[in-house]
This record gives sequence, C-alpha cells and structure tokens, in this order.
Amino acid sequence: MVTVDDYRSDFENEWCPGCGNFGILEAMKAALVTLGLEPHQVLVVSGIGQAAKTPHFLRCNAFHGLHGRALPVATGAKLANHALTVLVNSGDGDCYGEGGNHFMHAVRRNLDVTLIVHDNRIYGLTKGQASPTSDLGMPTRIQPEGTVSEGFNPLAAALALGAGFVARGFSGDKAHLADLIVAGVRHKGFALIDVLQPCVSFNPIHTHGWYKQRVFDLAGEGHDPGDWSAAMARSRQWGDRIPLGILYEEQKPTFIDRIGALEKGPLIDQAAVEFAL
Amino acid sequence: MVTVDDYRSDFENEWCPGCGNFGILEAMKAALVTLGLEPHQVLVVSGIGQAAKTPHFLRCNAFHGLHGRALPVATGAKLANHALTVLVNSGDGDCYGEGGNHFMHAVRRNLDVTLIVHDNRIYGLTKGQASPTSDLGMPTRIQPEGTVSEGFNPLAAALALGAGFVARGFSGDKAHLADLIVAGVRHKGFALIDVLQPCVSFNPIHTHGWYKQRVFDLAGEGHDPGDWSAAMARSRQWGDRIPLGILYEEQKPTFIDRIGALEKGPLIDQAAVEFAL
Amino acid sequence: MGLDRTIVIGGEAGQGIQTVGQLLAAACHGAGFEVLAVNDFESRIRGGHSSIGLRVADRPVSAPCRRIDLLVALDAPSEAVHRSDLSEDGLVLADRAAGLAEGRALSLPLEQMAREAGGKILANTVAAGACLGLLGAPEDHCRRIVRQQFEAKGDEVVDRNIAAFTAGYAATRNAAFNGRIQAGWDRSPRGRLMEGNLSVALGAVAADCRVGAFYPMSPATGIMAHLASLSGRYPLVVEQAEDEIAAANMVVGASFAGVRAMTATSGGGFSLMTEALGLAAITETPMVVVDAMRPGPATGLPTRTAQGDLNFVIHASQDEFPRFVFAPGSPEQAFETMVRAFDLSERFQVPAIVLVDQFFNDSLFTVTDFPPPPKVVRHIIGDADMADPAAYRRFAVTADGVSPRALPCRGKALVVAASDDHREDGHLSETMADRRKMVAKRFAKLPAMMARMRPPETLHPEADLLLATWGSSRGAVWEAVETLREAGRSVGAVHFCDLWPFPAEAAGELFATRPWVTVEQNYSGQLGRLVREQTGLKPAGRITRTDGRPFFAEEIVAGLKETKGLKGPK
Amino acid sequence: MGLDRTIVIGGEAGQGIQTVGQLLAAACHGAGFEVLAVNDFESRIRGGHSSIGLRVADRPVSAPCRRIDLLVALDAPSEAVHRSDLSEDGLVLADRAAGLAEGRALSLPLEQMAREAGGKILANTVAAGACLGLLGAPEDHCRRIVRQQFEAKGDEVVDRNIAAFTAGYAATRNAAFNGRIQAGWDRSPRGRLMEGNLSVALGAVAADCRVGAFYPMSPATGIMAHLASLSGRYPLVVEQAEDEIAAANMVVGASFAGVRAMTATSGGGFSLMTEALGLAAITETPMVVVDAMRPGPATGLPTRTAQGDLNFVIHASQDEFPRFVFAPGSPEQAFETMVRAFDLSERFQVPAIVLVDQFFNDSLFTVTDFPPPPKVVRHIIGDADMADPAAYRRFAVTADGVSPRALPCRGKALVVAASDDHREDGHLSETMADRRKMVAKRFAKLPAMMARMRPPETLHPEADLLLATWGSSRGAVWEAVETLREAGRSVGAVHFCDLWPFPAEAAGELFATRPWVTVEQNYSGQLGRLVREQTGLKPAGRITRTDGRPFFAEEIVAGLKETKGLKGPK
Ligand SMILES: Cc1ncc(C[n+]2csc(CCOP(=O)(O)OP(=O)(O)O)c2C)c(N)n1
Ligand SMILES: Cc1ncc(C[n+]2csc(CCOP(=O)(O)OP(=O)(O)O)c2C)c(N)n1
Ligand code: SF4
Ligand code: SF4
Ligand SMILES: [Mg+2]
Ligand SMILES: [Mg+2]
Repeated sequence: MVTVDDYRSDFENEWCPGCGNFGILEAMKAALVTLGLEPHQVLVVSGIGQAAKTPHFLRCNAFHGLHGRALPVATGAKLANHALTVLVNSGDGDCYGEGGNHFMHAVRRNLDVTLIVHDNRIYGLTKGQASPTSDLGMPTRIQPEGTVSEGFNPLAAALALGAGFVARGFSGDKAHLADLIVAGVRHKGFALIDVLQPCVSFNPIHTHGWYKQRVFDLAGEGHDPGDWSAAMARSRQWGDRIPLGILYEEQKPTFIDRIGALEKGPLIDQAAVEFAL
Repeated sequence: MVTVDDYRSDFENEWCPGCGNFGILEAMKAALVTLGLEPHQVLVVSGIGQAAKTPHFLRCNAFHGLHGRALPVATGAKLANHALTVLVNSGDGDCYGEGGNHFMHAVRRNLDVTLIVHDNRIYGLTKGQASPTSDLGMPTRIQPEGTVSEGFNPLAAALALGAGFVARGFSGDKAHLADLIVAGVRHKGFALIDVLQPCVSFNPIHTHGWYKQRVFDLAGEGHDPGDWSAAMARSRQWGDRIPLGILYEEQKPTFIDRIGALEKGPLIDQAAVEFAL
Repeated sequence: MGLDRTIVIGGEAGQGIQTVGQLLAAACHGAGFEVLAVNDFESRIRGGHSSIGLRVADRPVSAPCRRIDLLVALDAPSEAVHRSDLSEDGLVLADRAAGLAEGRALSLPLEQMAREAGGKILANTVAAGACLGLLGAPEDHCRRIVRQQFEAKGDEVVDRNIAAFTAGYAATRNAAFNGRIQAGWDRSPRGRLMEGNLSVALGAVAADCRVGAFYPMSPATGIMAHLASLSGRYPLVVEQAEDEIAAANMVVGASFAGVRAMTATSGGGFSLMTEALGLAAITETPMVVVDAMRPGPATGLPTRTAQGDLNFVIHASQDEFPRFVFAPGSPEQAFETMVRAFDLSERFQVPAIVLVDQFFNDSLFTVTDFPPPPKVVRHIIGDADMADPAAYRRFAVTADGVSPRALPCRGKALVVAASDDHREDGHLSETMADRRKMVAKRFAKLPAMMARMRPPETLHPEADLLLATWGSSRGAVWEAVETLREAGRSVGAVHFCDLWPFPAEAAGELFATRPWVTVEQNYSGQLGRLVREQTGLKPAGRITRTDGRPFFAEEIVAGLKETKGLKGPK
Repeated sequence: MGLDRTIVIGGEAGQGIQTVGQLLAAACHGAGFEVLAVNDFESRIRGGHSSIGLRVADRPVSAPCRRIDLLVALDAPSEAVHRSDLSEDGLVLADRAAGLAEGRALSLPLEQMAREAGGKILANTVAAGACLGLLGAPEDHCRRIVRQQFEAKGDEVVDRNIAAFTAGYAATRNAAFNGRIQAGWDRSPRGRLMEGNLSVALGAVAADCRVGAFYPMSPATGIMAHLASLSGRYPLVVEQAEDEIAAANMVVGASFAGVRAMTATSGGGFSLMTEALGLAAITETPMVVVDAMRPGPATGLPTRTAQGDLNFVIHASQDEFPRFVFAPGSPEQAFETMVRAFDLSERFQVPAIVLVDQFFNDSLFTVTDFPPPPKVVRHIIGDADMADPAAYRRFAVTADGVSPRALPCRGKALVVAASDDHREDGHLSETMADRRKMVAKRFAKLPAMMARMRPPETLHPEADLLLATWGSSRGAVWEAVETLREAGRSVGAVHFCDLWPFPAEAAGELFATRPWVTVEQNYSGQLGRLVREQTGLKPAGRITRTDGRPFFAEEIVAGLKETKGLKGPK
C-alpha cells in the first residue's frame, strides 16, 4: 500500500518558511495516496517558478521544463504515452503569463492532465513583480505606481474556453484541496485547479488570514457543477466571499479519444511497422 | 472632406476573388470616412496572414509585423504616442493561435485600439490548415481525420477576460460592419470586432450563404449591451441563429488613463529632460 | 551534350499550372527520362504569377536550367516574365502568343478548346496535351498518365480531362518544334518522382518517428502534411500546435516520455523554438528539428528559397551545448539524413537539426529507390538493465558523457529532468562542483559525435579549384563543375551534408592546398566563415544568390569568372 | 602592493547580508576607498547559502579576489563554504566560530546582541558594526552611513540600527585583526557606488529612451527596475509584458511610432526575442536589446554569471542582416555604450544588442562620474524636410543604405513598413529586382557601421603575449596582467567592447604578431572563434570558466601557466 512517505523527497525544500506551497505539496501527496498511485506511476511536469519546483520536493517522475511551457511538454508526453498519469504544477505567471497561449489551447484539446496552478498573484521566484492575477493597482518594486492591467480571472477564462473541469482550492485547506486533486485526476479530460496560495515574501495583501476569512465551500451552498451559467457566476464572485470547490464539471471526449491512431493503445506500446516506400 | 477614395491604395489586391476580406476592407474605409479621419491620421497594424495584408490595400500608415504579434506592436505604438488612432487587422490564426497570449493580455490592458479579426475559421495564407476557430472534426489536408480540438469562442473569451467592447460583424453586411468599426474606434479602450468571413478557397463549410441564412442583428432583439450575462449568453449562441452586433460595451479607464506618466501627454510630445546623475 | 529540355508553364495562382507540371513530369518520368520540376509561386492563393519549370534529360538533373525550350503561358504576364530566358530555337505556346517571330510562337485557343472539352478550367489539361504533343510523347502513354492523375476524382473528371488532353495533343502533334524529343519514350521509369518534402517525411517514419508536432509555416508545412498522410500506415500522430514554441516543447515532452518525435518549421518558427532547443540540450532529451529555409529577415519571402540559417542554427539558444546540424543535398540523402538524425540524436541525447529549403521541399525530383533503413536501435534502458532501479540517476556521469536513459513510468526507476542545471539524479543544483560536472559531461560527448560526422562528398577532389557548397545547392554546383570541366577547367566540388560538429580535418585537407570558392544562397558566405573559424582557411571568393530563387549552374560558372583575384585553375 | 582587503559575508537568503554588504561598502567608499561588492546568491528567496564579497582597495578594483581577509558567517554553512579561501592571517567572525586556531576566529553573540538592540533581525547590522570595528573605520563616519542607509524607513528603524551597529562596533574596535585598515579613513569619496544594472539604465535615459518593455528574468530585471524607478524623473514608461515576445514587439512598435525604446532580458528571453530582432531588421526600426547573460543551456543557473551568448546574439534570427553587438567592460563603459547603442541603432536603423552579465549587473562598483552624454540626435524627418510628402517612401534606396525615416501620423507622409520584403514604399514585393535592391540596401550600411566600431582597448599592447577578453571579464584580466607583469612577464591585454561588426583590422594587427590567449566565461572560447573567423588567426589557448562565478585574476594567472604549447612570453 502506497503511503504519503513514499512521496517524501530527500531533496531539500527551497521554499520560504510559511509559504502556501507547502499546503499544496501535502495535498498532492495525500491525493496521490488516495488515488492509490505509486510514485513510479506518476509523471509531474512543471515550468519555472517557485510553484514549478514542486516536483523536486516529491518523489516521482518529473520533468521541470521551461518557464511557461509545462503544458506543451505534458501534451507531448501524453501523445507519446497516454497511459501516463500526468499532473502539472504551474505558477500564475508561468501558466497565465508566459504560458497563457498554451493554457488556452490545452483547454481546447481537453487533454487528460490535471493542472494545479499555485496562484499566489505574484512572481515569487523573480522577487515580486506583478503577475496576471495581481490586483489592478497593486504596487510592486517594478510597478511602483501599481499595476496597470486588470487581473486575470482564470476560472472565468477556463469556463469560457470550454474547460470540462474547473475548480478552486486553497493551500490553507489541505484536505479540501486533496479532494479536488483526486477529483481532477479522476476526471477524464483537462482539469484546472487554481489554488489560492499566500506568498509570505512578496504578496502582503493576499495572506493566509485574508483568504481564511473569505473562502467558503461551494458544496455547502448547493452549487450544481453541471450548471455552466451558475459556474460562470461563481467564477466572478470575489471580495468578501470567495468560493472554493468544483465550479464546473462536464464529461466529454478527450484529446486522446478523438485521435483514431490512438485507439490501438499508447503510441509507445504500438508495434513498429516496417518501412516500405 | 475625406472620402472613401482617399483610402484607395494603388497596390494590387492579392486576395482571391469573392473573398470575404473585401467586405471588411470596404467597411473599414467607410468607417474611417464616417469618423472623419484622414489617411495620415490612421495607423493600421497587422500580423501575418491574408487578413494581415489588409493595410497594404488601404492608403494609410501601416505596420505589417510578424505572425501573431500585431497587438504588442500596437501596444508599443500607443505607449509611444497615444494620440494615434490604431486599428489592428488580424486573422483567427494570427490573433487566437500564434498570438493568443497577446490577445489575452491586450484585453487586460484595455488598450485603446480597435481589433478587427477576420475570422474565416481557417489558415488562409498557408493554404488551409485548421485554425483555433475551426469546428471540431473539420477535415483539412493536414488534419485528414478532422481537427481534434474544440473551437475557440473569441467573444466568450473576451467577455471572460473583461473586455469592454465585444462585437461581432459579418463581411457580407458591410454597412453594419462599418457601424461596428465606428463604434469600436469611438469606444475608449480595447474593442474586439470578430468578423465572420467566408474563405472561398479553403473553408467550404462557412460560406457566405451559410452565414447569410443564420446571422441576425442583436439590436433588433432588444439586447442590452450593458448586461454582461446576457452578452455571455449571446456569445454562446451559434448554429441556426448567429447574433451580430455589439454584445457588450462598458466604459472603464484605459491603459493610458492608468499610467501617471502619460497625463502630461503622449510620450513622443513630452519635453526631453536633461540627464543628471 | 545529351538530351536536356526545359519547359516552363506560367500562369496565375489558381489556374492549375501545378497540374500541367505534374502531368508533364509524370509522362516524361514514366517514359524513362530524368525529370526535375521546380515550383515558383507567390505568397497568395489566387492571381499573381507562378510557374513550374520542368527539366527533362537523359542524365540525372537536380538544378533548374535558365534557358527555356518551351514556354507555356497561361496568361499574358507569364510570357513577358519569361520571354528573355527563351532559348534561340525555343517556342512560346499561348492563347495569343504575340510579338514573337514566326516559328517561335504557337497560338492555340486553349480556353476555347477547354470549353469545348467540358469547361474553362480544363485549359491546363489542354495545355499539357499541347506540350506533350510538341515534345513527341506517345499518345497512349500520355492517356494512361492523365487517367492515373485524375483517377481518384471519378470517371467523369477523367473523361473530361482525357478529352481536353486529346484536343491539345492533336493540335500540336505535327507542329514544328526543334525541342521535340525524338527517341527514348519507350523505356520504363527510373526510380520515382518525389517532392523533397516527402523524402524528409519518409525518412522520419523510417526512423520510427511517432509524434510530429508543428505549426504551419512555408516551406515546411509540406513535410508535416506528408507525415500526417503517413500516420494511417505507421504508429504516428501529427499534432498542429498553437504556435512553434508549443510544437517544440511537445516534441521534447513526447521524446522524454519515450517515442521519437520531430518538428519542422522555417526560420521564423525556428527562432521561436530556440529556447526549447536548449531545453532538449540540458535535459538531454533527443529532438529532431527540420528547418526549411526561406529568405528573411522576418517574414521575408515566404514562398522562396534560401540558405541563410546555417550560422543561426549552429549557435541558436543561450550558452553552448553539443548538437548535430545536417544539410542534405538530395532526396536520397535527406531520407538517409533523417534516419541518421533520429539515431544520433537518441544515441547522444542531443538535439539534431536538419536544414532543407523551399527549392528542395517543393520540387519534384527523380529519386532512386531508398535503401532499406537500418534497424532502429532505441538506446533506452529499463529496470531489467539496472542493478538497482531505485538508485537510477538519469544524468549519471559516464566516460563518454552519455547517461543510460530510462523512461518515466516504464518501471520502478524514477526519471527526473530539469531545465535548471542539476545533480546526477536530475534534481536542481547550483554548486560549482555539480555545474562543472554537468558541463564536462555534456561536452564529453563531442569526440564520439565528431567521429560520426561524415566527411564532405567530393567531385574531382584533385582539381585545381574547388567549389564548396552545402544543402540543396549541390545539384547546381555539380552541374557547374561538369560544364567547367567540359570547357577544360580543372574544377572540382565539395558538398557538406554533415555540418556540425564540423568535419574540420577533412575540410582542412581539401582546402589547404588550392583555392576554393563557396557557393551558397546567403549574403555573407556562411560556409566560408564556418570553414575559416574551424580551419583558419579563407575562401578565394564566394558565389551567392539571395533573391529567393535557386541557383542555375550557368550563374555559378559565370560567378566563378567574376571572382576577383582567383588564381590557379586553368 | 597597496591596500587590498576582501571581506565576505555569508548567510542564508533572508538574513539580510545585502544590508551588511551595503553598509560596509558605503562606509569604505564614503571614506575614499575603492570598493567592489559582488553578490552571490541562489535561485530561492529564503534559506540556502548566499554571500557578498567586498573588496576594499586603494586603487580601482573591478574583479573579486579569492583570498578572504575577513569572513563574517551569519550561519554555520557559510563558514564551511568559505573557510578554504581564508588568507593566512584572515579572521572568521561568527556567533560561534568553531574549529579555528586561536586568533583566526572571533566569536560574537551576534543574535543575542541584536536582540538586546531591538530584535533578532538586527543581527546583520550588529555584524556590520563588528566588521567596521575590526576594519578600523571611524565610529562617527559609520554612524552617518548607518543613518543614511535607514533614513527612509523612519527614526525608529534608524535608532535601532544605530544601537545594533554600536554594539557590534564596540565589541571589536579593539580586537586584534591583521587586516585592519590603519589609515586613509579621512578622505572624500571617489565617484560613486553603483550597481552595474543602474549604469545600464542610466545610459538608457541619457539616450532619451522613453519606452522600456520587458518580462522579468534574472539577471536583467534589475535594469528594468532601475529604469522604472527613473520613470518619474524622465519622460519614460516601463511596461511589463506578458512574455518576452510581446516585450520585443512592443519595443519595435514604440520605436516605429517614434520614441527610443529598449528591452532587457537574459538568454532564455533573448531566444524568444530573436524573431522580433529580424522584424526590426527588415522594417529598419531601431531597437536596443540588453542580454544579461547567465549560464545555460535553458534555465541553467538563473542567478549566476556567464558569457555564453556572444555567438548566439551575433547570429540570432533567420537569414542575415546588419546589427550592432557591444559588451561593455565597466559601468562607465556600459553607460556610454547604451548611449552609443541608441544613437547607432537609430542612425543606421538596425538593432543593437548590448551584452552584460549577472556579475556585472548585480555587483556594486566604484564608478567615476559619467561624462555628460552627447546631445541626442534623432535622425528623423518630417513633412517639412520633404519636397513632396505624398511621394515619401520609407525604404527609399540611398547611397549608404539608410533611408530618411519619417514617423506615422506625424505629417502627411504615409509610413508603410512590412516584415515581408518590400518595395521602396514599404509595400510587399516578391520580385527578384526588389529583393535584390532591398538586400543590397540593407547591407550597404555595413561600411559606415564598421567605421563607427571602436578598436579594442589595450593594456601594454607591445607585450609578448596578449590576453584577449570582452565584457565584464575585463577587470580580472587587467588585474591578471598587472600581477604577471609584476612577476616579470611581458603580458598585455585586449578588451573588446565593440564586437559586431567585428573590428577585424585592429584585431588582426594585434594578434598577428604574437601569441594570444582568450579569457572568457564560456566553454568554447567564443571570442577566439570569432577572431579566427574574421582574421584567420588562432589563439594559442583559452582560459574559460563556466561554473557561473566570475573570474579571479589569480585563476587567469594560473590558467596561463597551464596553457599548453604557449611559447614566447618570458
Ligand atoms: C523565458 C523566461 N522568462 C523569464 C524567466 C524568469 N522567471 C522565472 S520564474 C518567473 C515567474 C515566476 O512566477 P510564477 O509563475 O507566478 O511562479 P511563483 O514563483 O510565483 O510560484 C519568471 C518570470 C524564465 N525563467 N524564463
Ligand atoms: C512564426 C510564424 N509561424 C508561421 C507562419 C506562417 N503563417 C503565415 S500566415 C499563417 C496563418 C494564417 O491564418 P490566419 O491568421 O487565420 O489568417 P488568414 O490567412 O486566414 O487570413 C501562418 C501559420 C509565419 N509567418 N510565422
Ligand atoms: S517567494 Fe513566495 S511563493 Fe516563493 S517560496 Fe517564498 S513565500 Fe512561497
Ligand atoms: S485564401 Fe481564403 S481568406 Fe485568403 S484571400 Fe483567398 S478566400 Fe480570402
Ligand atoms: Mg506566482
Ligand atoms: Mg484565418
């Protein structure tokens, strides 16, 4: 039986003490154990950033790629071997900034990967520039008069793009987040879990306490994840009350389902065909 | 008084006879005349594609840049001189494929440019590959078994991203389209006009006739462009009836409004400050 | 000099000149001639001017010839554009061939004949018939070719085209034409007709490439289109990505997960892939990238040919790492090069780049049958190959720099890779010791990589003067050498397919002892610069062409005459 | 040998060692010493190991020194990491300096003293006080420095830090330390202390740069942060783009519309900008790009230093076009180079690339005051300068290839630019004639560009052996030459700031007559390859460092000894 210990990495964790990333890491481990997956059965792909260091702090197969480019790597890996269980850890800058185009198109592909965005609303690893999800007007070292772009709403965007699994978690509620990850991995198709994550070093606004006061579980309010319009309305709810949970879920054919050549099984396992002109 | 003739270019038009692009070109000219703008007062920026050739077929200032990169060029130009009237002509591949990330972030900036997307649901200039707006399952030469990604809905995406002006035109209704362009240019902030455009060479599905049968003007149905949810619902209407017109309009501070340094006027006009350590 | 005819068909995009070209090519090739068909078209779908230049000969031809024997002008501008290249006893065939001397023009009411045969759009087939009549091709043979060409479109289409062909053929079979090919129509075809494009795609499947990811870009799209059309026969998926960055990263992902993968693009797309090239390098993930060159900078001339990316692809991406660069000179070599590129990329776990160009990709060549590709060896290990899978380290230091490569989720061994520099187990490290170890490890591959590089191909290497070239300019250079030698000059040629790691020793031996001139389609003579960087030897001159059209042998001959300060060759 | 002290402060990220470094640097600089402070940190925000190496001397210093006179270890690992570099009579200062001989260690309860002064976080200021006490800095002077440093944070913070400083200072003022600086504390500061970063940003504003667009990437972010902080004083907007592609295209857009614009990035971001470089080239739009180098490939070592991108930036982007490449060797030169880069880029309408690196960007240098920049000349025309604005053609062919440049919407002249190749009026053209015209026009600029290139700077150019370098390695090389000459060897040095178009003539003259060795922070010795490509001359050897840390002069000296087959220098 796989246990959380199996996922413990010897590699020294490099995050700041108190960072929300730790909660996400623990929730991932718990979810993988719940799913009964062993470390060698899991591939975690990431980009570059604090969030993207996650796979080093787990024991599993890992591809820690370029800033912004985790999703295309995951797509390629799935094309090659769709038997893989692929999770992607990305940051708000990684995924919605540098990697924004891949995010849009990964949703369209409905690729069967679980995308966990560590949304700390800041560029952590590069020391505190605004990210796409930073609030309009938030001052940073490089935006001393505050940011001048409107904050990006990942949940609304994913819904508008047609995502089949859209959820929000909070790093401060590990059990709930673990449940979301389990549901995301079980969902056949692209699953987005945007995680509210305090950055103790660079985001003085969205602290653990700030979130703690505001978040609530949608499940407790009779939200129907099959209702797209309700999900869209919830995705836009922010401020005093911030919904957590699965906003939307819809089962539809995945990318792999739609490719005839993959009916015979993962490409990597298909027999070679001798070349003939 | 400026007339349509002032915008006539000597440069030979390179589009296929019967292409929907001609309607868009004529609508642009008509709109610019209605706006009372002279050719030397207008800058048209484009990427690469059939759509992106538009500025050559007009008489005006033009920057025909890289595939996918029209919006960042327009952003830079506006930063340098926000007195410019900037229109952007882009294709569905140019804007939502290669340039998808810039589209997302241009919306967030609420930059005061008018983006006209010639949405023929195909890569025209490169001879007929699927574009992001191609229907799922549409066969092409390079996707012989049909595309495997869901079609991108630009209007829904723009709304979810917080766009302040979201409209749909049809190249077959030049007068209506011209009105939209006029409204888009007058709108202070980012204006998206996605234009249904038949490609007679590579898109056998979305023909002029196909659209003609289906399109209707939202204005005739009491649609309130101030109602975001109604706009979102309309953005998802497709099939037998396809709405045209301004889906949504909201006035909010533009990118330029939010930058303190630009209060003194366009950067290009501000007096130089002598260097001192 | 044996048989050598050039037929140019010119018209607007959309007039179907490609069909004419294909019919002529198939008819001539089917009768045993050597054929080359070069496409010349603008970056637009309809209108403008495009042409196909067909060369028919009794010896292999792989470069176009300027002198036109038969010009078929489907519109008036075509006549104007090409007339100056008409040979002395050349003929213009057109609806209304005006302004030419008696006997040099043949006016045929192509459009009217087409209408009579079933529709205006058949004018191209009428023209094909007229050409074949002039060339003296046997009628039955031609009918078979027409039938084959249109078979897939149904009987009605076949019949109308046969009628159109017959009308054209009948109108010219007895016309006077000095270029008529009197004999040789009764042989069986040599090899097969093939686009350069296709040879690249076939090489990829022969190497067991299973994932192709790409973003459309001329002149590379054809490669991926061919690959897509092969995906029914082989275990292969071709995915159109949202941009070139995604395409390149998908290739890395697919390769990391365990299948061979490639992408093809042109220079602009390659620019966007340069970061991913470094990703493949530092994660030591195999990756094959085809760069189909066209003139730049930036969008440049999207549908034309160039050889301007050599230095770029050798140096692309920040910092340094070993890579392979190849530039095949023929479809046969392209096929073999793709097979080698996949093998070497996987064997050494480094990226491999293959340079082709628009001329090569879009031309039809007469290709000899490819030899059966060697058995694919994957250079991959599994748990069974390890003493202790739990101790597996993806970047274990070895004598030759190549670490045994396991795949993720294919056993108990965990595979960890990172784009940051790292320890042997793949986890991040910034220590000087680990960094030095990894830099040394990556570069330790160079000697063995170098040993795999083939020396350049030579033609009369003993000559007093050498022309040095690479990639698809080989054909024109080879032909130029023949011409020059026939004129009594002691000239030879050197063609580099394997360009990086650069075979400096072989180059040094060739170039140290006599003058050499580079022939390439770029401004600065990049091969010359490369040779000098690697050997210190300086070319005596350079012959370049940068206007987007492929070399003619005759301009190389002329270029040599103009090369200043060239001493030596008699 | 005069005064030369190295003080290293080591600790975890987050312990405030930068503050210690800044206080020491300010105190020493404020008293008239020459100071260099080198930052060494990991790609993480808290924990791990980072250090600041401070060098204090009585003559200019611009490279770090390995030998440590005073090591301040704010945590235990710092002691372990650096102890081997401690000089013979060096001293370790730590909370618990264990395992060292009597007189070589000084244990001070820094944390406890900090708590007494107002809080644990003041430990860094206590340490700074202790250092300054040991170094013999006058107390009043130091207090002024502490006050200045914390002034902006309010009186309370100032008072607590003064208390912390005083505690540390008092504890060591009488301690025995061979490295104490006995005299010279009473002078006025020479020049000012400045990060390399800032010199680049200041050069940009001095050149009237008005738009900066960027995407954060170490080690370039500091440049843009400084630029952003200057945007209040100058007409200047700095925009953070969604990615580097956008940043580069914004720069092109801003420049096209009429203001000077720049971006700064590191190699990975530069990879993403290569396509836009070609856009600037073909639209002949000025553009300045700073590439702040770090070790690669790919993410590599994000916070370390390298000089691995030289060949890449010279060749980046498909096909060929003229461009400028510079690599300044000091903050003064960086300032001037930025001014020149903007001017030359605008004058010739070509992209200009400036190479700096992490060592240069993140270090504090003692900088002499910059000379007033020359008046900015814009090389722009308006309707008034034209006979007929309606006939304006943006790409008019001229003798020197530079077309008069008008701006869009600033007059009746219409400005049309395209990334496809084009006619003189900017509209698309694919004809051979137009293509040739435009290729020739773009390259016609080269001779005049070449004429603007400055020959390399030399030190003892008459020597028997020359060290050749570029960029920020200048300091270490200059120092190595001094050391070698003191030891009686006839060695000189050559530093290239202007790298492309390459000043081949000057290089040829220097290197043809004696052996030369390249010193650079990359694997293959890229400068050596470039010189050979351009002159045929081969370096006698190369001294490289690729582990992400800047050169020490002593390792260059040692490297020279190891250079095989080097004959000549006595
Ligand atoms: C091409 C490229 N551009 C920029 C960077 C620098 N970079 C590293 S991480 C990062 C942003 C990190 O922010 P985010 O993705 O939100 O992750 P976080 O650190 O906040 O978890 C950036 C810009 C890079 N590594 N590569
Ligand atoms: C970096 C880059 N990638 C690819 C291309 C090739 N390309 C030119 S136009 C085009 C797509 C055109 O489609 P769209 O934007 O929909 O415009 P349309 O021609 O349909 O109007 C592509 C892929 C390019 N020029 N540059
Ligand atoms: S910088 Fe922020 S996100 Fe990064 S580890 Fe520290 S607290 Fe976490
Ligand atoms: S290919 Fe399609 S979009 Fe392009 S010009 Fe022709 S009809 Fe129009
Ligand atoms: Mg973040
Ligand atoms: Mg399109």
